[in-house]
Amino acid sequence: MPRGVMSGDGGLPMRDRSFAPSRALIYLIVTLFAAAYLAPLVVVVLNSLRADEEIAQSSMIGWPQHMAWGNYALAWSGFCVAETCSGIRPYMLNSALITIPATIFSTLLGAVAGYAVSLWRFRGDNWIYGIVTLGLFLPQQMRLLPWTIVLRDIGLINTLTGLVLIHTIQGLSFTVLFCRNYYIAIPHELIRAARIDGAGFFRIFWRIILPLSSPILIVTVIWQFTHIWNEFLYGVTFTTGQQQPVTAALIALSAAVADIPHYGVQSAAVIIAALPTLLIYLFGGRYFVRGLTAGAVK
Amino acid sequence: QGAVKPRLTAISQWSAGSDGAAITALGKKFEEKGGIWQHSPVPGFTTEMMNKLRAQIIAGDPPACSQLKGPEIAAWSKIAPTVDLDAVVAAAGYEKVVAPDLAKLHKPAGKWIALPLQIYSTNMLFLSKRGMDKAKADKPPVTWADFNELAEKMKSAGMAYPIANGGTRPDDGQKFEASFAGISPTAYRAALMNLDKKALEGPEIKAAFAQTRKIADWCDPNVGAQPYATNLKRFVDGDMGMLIMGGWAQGVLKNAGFKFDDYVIVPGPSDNRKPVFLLNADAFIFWQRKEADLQAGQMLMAQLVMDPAIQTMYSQITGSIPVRTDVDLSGEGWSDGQRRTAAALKDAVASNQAVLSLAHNMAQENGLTAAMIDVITEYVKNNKIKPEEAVSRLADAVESAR
Amino acid sequence: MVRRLPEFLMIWVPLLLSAAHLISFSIWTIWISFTPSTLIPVAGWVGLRNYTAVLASRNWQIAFDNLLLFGTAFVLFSLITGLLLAILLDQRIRGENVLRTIFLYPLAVSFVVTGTVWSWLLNPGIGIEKLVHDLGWMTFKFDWLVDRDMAIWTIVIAAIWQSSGFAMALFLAGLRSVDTDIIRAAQIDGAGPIRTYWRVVLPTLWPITVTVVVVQLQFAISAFDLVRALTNGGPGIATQLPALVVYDLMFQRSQLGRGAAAAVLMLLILLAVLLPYAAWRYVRGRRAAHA
Amino acid sequence: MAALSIRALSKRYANLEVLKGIDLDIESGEFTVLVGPSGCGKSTLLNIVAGLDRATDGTIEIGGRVVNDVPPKDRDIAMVFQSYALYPSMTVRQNITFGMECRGVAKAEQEKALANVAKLLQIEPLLARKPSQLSGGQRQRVAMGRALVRDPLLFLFDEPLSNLDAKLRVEMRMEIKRLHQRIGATIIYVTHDQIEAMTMATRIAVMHRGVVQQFADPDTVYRYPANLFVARFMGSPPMNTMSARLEADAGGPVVVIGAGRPDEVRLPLQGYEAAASYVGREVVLGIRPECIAEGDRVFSGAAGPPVIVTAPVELVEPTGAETIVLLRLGGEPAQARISPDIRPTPGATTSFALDIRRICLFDPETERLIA
Amino acid sequence: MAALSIRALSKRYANLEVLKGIDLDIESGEFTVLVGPSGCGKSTLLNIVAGLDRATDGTIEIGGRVVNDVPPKDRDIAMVFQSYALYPSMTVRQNITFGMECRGVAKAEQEKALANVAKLLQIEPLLARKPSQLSGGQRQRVAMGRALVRDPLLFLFDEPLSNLDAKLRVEMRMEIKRLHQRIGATIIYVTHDQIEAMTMATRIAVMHRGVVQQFADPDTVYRYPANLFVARFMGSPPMNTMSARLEADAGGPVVVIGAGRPDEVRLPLQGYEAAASYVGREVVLGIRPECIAEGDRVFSGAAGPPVIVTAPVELVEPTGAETIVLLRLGGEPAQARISPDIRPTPGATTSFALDIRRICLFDPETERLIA
Ligand SMILES: Nc1ncnc2c1ncn2[C@@H]1O[C@H](COP(=O)(O)OP(=O)(O)OP(=O)(O)O)[C@@H](O)[C@H]1O
Ligand SMILES: Nc1ncnc2c1ncn2[C@@H]1O[C@H](COP(=O)(O)OP(=O)(O)OP(=O)(O)O)[C@@H](O)[C@H]1O
Ligand SMILES: [Mg+2]
Ligand SMILES: [Mg+2]
Repeated sequence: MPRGVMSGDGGLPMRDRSFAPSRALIYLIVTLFAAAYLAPLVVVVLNSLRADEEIAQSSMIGWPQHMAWGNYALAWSGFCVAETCSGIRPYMLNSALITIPATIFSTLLGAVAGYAVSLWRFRGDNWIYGIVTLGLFLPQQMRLLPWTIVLRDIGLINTLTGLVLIHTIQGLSFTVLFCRNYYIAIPHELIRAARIDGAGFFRIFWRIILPLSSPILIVTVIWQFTHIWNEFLYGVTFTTGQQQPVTAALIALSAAVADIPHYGVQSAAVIIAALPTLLIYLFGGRYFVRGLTAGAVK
Repeated sequence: QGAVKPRLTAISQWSAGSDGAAITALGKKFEEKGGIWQHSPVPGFTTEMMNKLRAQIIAGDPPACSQLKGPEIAAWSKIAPTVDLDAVVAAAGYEKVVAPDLAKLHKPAGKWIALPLQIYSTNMLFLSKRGMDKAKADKPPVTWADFNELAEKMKSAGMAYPIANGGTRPDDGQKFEASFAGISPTAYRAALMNLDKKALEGPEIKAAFAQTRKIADWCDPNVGAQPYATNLKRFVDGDMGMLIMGGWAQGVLKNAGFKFDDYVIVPGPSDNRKPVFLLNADAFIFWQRKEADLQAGQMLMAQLVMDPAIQTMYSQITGSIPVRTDVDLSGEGWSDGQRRTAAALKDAVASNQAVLSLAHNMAQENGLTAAMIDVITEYVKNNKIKPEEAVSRLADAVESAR
Repeated sequence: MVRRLPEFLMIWVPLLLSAAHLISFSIWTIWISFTPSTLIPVAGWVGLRNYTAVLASRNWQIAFDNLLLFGTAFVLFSLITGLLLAILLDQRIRGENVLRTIFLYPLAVSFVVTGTVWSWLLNPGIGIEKLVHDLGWMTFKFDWLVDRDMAIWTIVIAAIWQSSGFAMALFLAGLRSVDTDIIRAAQIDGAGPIRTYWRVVLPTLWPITVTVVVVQLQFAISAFDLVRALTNGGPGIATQLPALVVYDLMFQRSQLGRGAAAAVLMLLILLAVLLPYAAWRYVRGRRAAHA
Repeated sequence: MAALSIRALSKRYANLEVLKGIDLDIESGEFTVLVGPSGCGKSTLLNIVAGLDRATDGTIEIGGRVVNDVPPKDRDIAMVFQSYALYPSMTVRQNITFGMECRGVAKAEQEKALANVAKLLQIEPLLARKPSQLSGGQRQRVAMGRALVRDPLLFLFDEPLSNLDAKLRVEMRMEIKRLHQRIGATIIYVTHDQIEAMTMATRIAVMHRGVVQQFADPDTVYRYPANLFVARFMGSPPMNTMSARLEADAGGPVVVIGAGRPDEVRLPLQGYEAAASYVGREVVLGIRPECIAEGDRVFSGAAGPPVIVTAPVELVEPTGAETIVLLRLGGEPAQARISPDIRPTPGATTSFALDIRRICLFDPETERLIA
Repeated sequence: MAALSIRALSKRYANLEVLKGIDLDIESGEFTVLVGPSGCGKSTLLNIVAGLDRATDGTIEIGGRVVNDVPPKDRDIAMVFQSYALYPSMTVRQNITFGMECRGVAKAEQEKALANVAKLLQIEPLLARKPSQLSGGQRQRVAMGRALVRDPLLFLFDEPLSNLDAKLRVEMRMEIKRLHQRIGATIIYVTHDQIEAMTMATRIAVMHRGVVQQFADPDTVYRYPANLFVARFMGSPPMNTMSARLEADAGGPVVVIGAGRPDEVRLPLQGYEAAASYVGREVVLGIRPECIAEGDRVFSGAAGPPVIVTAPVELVEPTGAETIVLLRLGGEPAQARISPDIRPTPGATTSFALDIRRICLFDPETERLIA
């Protein structure tokens, strides 16, 4: 079974006292890096609390003089995209409606397929698996038009269902890869024991494999969720008006070239739109790293 | 009206700012007339809008009408059937009041399939009142020499960057097309609209590149790829003095809370002292639909778009001028700038100095335009490229993109 | 072994759909690259004309050079950054969980947002340079974003910021799975921390390094959203990248055929990276099987 | 009735022949132990019997029915794995009842079977725990329980004790043996451990390179190893083997070690009629370490006094319970197990008693047992 | 001179006391084996001696120098790990010379040392290989080589053979022993394997729960285990222990098992003066399985005839080399090791010979050895 590598102690068993000065240096470097990594987030958060004039008068980087909480209200339900002045709220809902089902489907199907490929060898499995994982590398731009034609032919153009379908199928590349790499480490004897017990393909998956899969499912869920949530190209092309995902609304806000920039509202909208994925990383990040370890390095 | 309630599906790129406001107002009018207004603004860039249009056309589900302009109307009309608007245009007597060059673009095969909505000139010169005061200047420049002199004056008056333009691709294109058309509208027409090989390598185009370099040097290099709107506050405050831009900047200025008397708008510099008009017109193309309600909606939309009252309302929001040349701009709600633009158009048409904007995709199809803008923007951003080199690169780009 | 119908459907339908869409989409693109398609796909045959046009265009040449520079620099630096962070975090330091989250969170943010925010920060007029000027150091200059020679480096910076956490996570996992006895043996042998890492620990991280390099390379090759939001290929066309060129040709310039040709060229570049990797994995797998 | 009967079974992986024509007949109630070095194909054989792998050739009959094409669950077998293969996410109770659940056994019946087995194995207090909360021995017991609830025709054990520590292994070994005696099940048991093989089996199958070398009861395997491989594989320390010469002497055949050397050792043989044809030829002599003891040892049940030889001592290893001595017989190295109190000095020469009744002779060419 | 001397050493992890005041003095040239159940702190002790861990309390002297604050590389030690801990990316040659490289030994000298060690361990042909290309035994040898090039004051071995299979383990065991005899190094050796402990050690330290239970030569540990823990831990099968009563009889003290039962067993003791004060009290009697044999066995070196008892047989386990019998002495279970030919019937009653010279008595309260 893949072991949780990130959990306990580790590292060089350094002797604590003799390294005192170099430990100070380590903390210094780490702190500097952390500051650099946090900087963009901090800037956006600060700007989301500053009025536009304030930003224009100084720079993008600065402490808010008056907390402009209004930016959030405006971003959430105020600013206008075309005739609708509903902020990004409805678009958040759309994103959720696309992201949640697509994440669930691609994860579940990927888990079943990864399980089949890794634990139930069948003829040609390596080829199929190889091709599917190559999908990770196929550029998005190449797929836009073919998808258009496919969606037209199956009558799903301009529907959220179509987007869910696209993300499910494309997501399989990732989920199959990671699930397979994870399941490969599960002892085959478990499957054998279950077969002797009389369990079939699905019962083994459902009762034995799935309960063991939480580390990798967390990884795929996090990965799929953030990627689908952040996706923009398909979202804009294949949905219309009030059905568009939140990334489209963000672009509308930031790419409005014919307008004076509203950095404050824009920042607030960025924060709100990124909140779901940020929270997922905040709470799931530790499992993410653990599962990534189990699923990636093979 | 028939039994069906007119309905209109439309896609456009206008989602925010004064453009958004104007299209929204148009929608209100449409609904007042009993229609159902289904507008999908596509956020992002023109490309995204065209992707969407393409996707819908490929899917066999085009919108009843969509934003499209210039030669693209002709190109796109070949890939899907469009609506013949001749009857409704004739009924409105519209043809007489539209500039002929413009009309031609909207009836590529001889029939009206698209309707222009508003007109801009991309080479209007915005002068900051405070900037002018600072430079102790009171006369707007007429020729490029005047312009250059004024810019120098402003610079010595303490403005580090007298010109407030931005750094986007169309912005760079505008710097160049304004220079070129101002130097010689004839050469401009020959080179950029007709792609005449000799004109493409002529002395005028080289002079235009030289002038473009001057303008670029007066712009804030730090603007990067940001739009001119980033600079508007500095422009109004008099930290920057001039802006070469289309009339739409008025809408943006208004939206940002600035007043009409903060700045002056005059036609862009023209070395023969007669106004040069770089025509940029937004338009709607109408796609064939079988549904009765959509067809009714298309007719209603066409009537609205041609209606002087609607055009007035629309232009007053965005800062453009109406397509109809018979609209009276003397009334309330029109700015001096708009009046001057309208007058410039009239003069330019009269002296055959109204040309189509390259930067805003009016002169050539997108592919060719983009190839030319590549050369121009690289030239603007790289002062090591000499004008003669730029000329030959532009000619090469035209050659390979054709 | 898989005999029953529901199993068959659950396994094969998704796998085959996924494989089929990849294969058919690729073939479709290759086909289009030989047609005179412009606005929409049309049949026809123009031979290699689209390819020669793309290869001759300045845009593609710049994009290709940029890809070499960006790809190398980005992969190298994100590798180094990730490794350095992993090594530092491996020193049993306090607050490791918090730090790990900090280094990872950029992964959660969309490239569009990343590009936009970094374009603010790096813009000399409103970002870091302005801040430093306002603080009184007027001669400070940090205008890479608008400097056509340096602009590509701003993309490198933003890309590293966004994805070095991924490298860090993998490296950290690798470091944590190194047998502590080996490190102890090195201590007894008298190796200091630097020698221990350099000679003993790091060489065991090869497989992870290769994985990281491949993942980052594919990111570099297909980098798109980030560049579009950060520089959009500018200043001028100084930061063009193949993915941008493909998108531009296909959708902006209405030259589908050429866009498809560029896409196929991109695929070839990807294959040039992936095939050696696949071969390496194969050889390694064989060797492991024999050991 | 034969519980299991295997005919001409072979298994090939790509170009590797793992099993080469195995024939085995196992009677109902037998405890068959499969031993052999690592990689000889024990697990492969077990997996084929279980139906987890397909044979390349040959037939397998369980309880008189050819099962080559029968899926594992319908073969009426139960299997215990080396790693136990307990389902990590299920409680002990669920682990044990999972098979019944799959077969659709009624709830009440499941409970009854579970209660029986839990009582038998004394794991009642553990039923609600997860495998991760169990010690090694407890896990082993649960794995047994999972097999036992099934009450199958055939139990298959693949090194079930090898993950336990020495003490626990001894205990569990006894327990399994008692269990076998109590429920009279038919068992095939794979192990690396010879003590396990010797003490548990009713019959031992020694495998090597995909071939069954010998299939007989433990005493026969130990006393009359079919060939040199079996002789050297069974027993620890293993049987001493050395080249020797068979000569004819007045009283009968004599085997001579280091013939012609000053310290040659001559051992008279009794009852080795089968070796008659080898007189005057080279043979391989095998003698178990416990048949070489201190000079004053009286071998239990011996008719006459033992043969006494003096030999140089090379190394002495007292293990507490006995002393292992490395000596030289006619120049050939051999190990002896002598009384724990006796510690010959390395380098010196001491006298040893040899139990010549249990000497084995092998053909040096075919390596087969002569007598 | 004491090569290693440990005083009042203790180690605490958070609230877990792993080592509790260890005192050990190891002479130069000794082969000390550390045994004890898993988790008793053996590795911890070794790591502290090596300087890889810090003691919570106490002092460590190596070669007469207090080394508590000396880093591992300056302690003049070498260590062999259970996992061998070979550097995977270096060749065998580099693995062995890495330490010298770190210490800045001249190239020529490195080569000489390497050549010596490689010859000693017969790994010359392997020098260019990577560890992954070596078999288990070869890896073990390389790990030894890495320690040997150092020629340190003290070798530390942490279960160096436990990853090898049984046969190889026996061979390597002998090799290490010979090596020790040849180079006369001071060695501390951790193992789980009692045979290893008994055969290799000059002294054994038995640890339990962070305390050294007994530190003595192997014979003493086996013959006179300091307490019940040691008695039951050493030996396989372990010493039989059972409660008994010490009584005074005409000829001296008598220990009675199952006093008052019809089948009570009375064993007269000779030379157990220390037990005098326990007469009339309960004791724990310990008797090794090899001291219970078949009825006609003559124990080597015994003065008189052995004590013969008849006892019921419960289970018989023939291992080939001997037969292990589970019997009942005065109702208490005990194991006997009898001749391999003899197979008492389970359930029947047979006579056994007892070697009463080696009986141990323990205090039931303190569990310490009385005599
Ligand atoms: N799926 C497979 N493909 C190729 N070779 C295999 C496969 N499974 C096993 N083998 C080979 O078959 C041989 C026999 O393996 P098997 O597991 O039966 O040995 P074993 O006797 O059980 O060994 P051990 O005692 O180590 O468990 C080995 O050489 C092994 O490498
Ligand atoms: N870093 C640590 N933190 C907390 N407890 C520890 C640590 N290292 C070891 N221990 C505990 O100290 C005790 C002794 O461990 P040690 O490794 O010394 O045992 P051992 O005798 O070597 O066992 P084994 O025979 O299994 O190797 C164990 O209970 C272990 O759980
Ligand atoms: Mg096996
Ligand atoms: Mg240990």
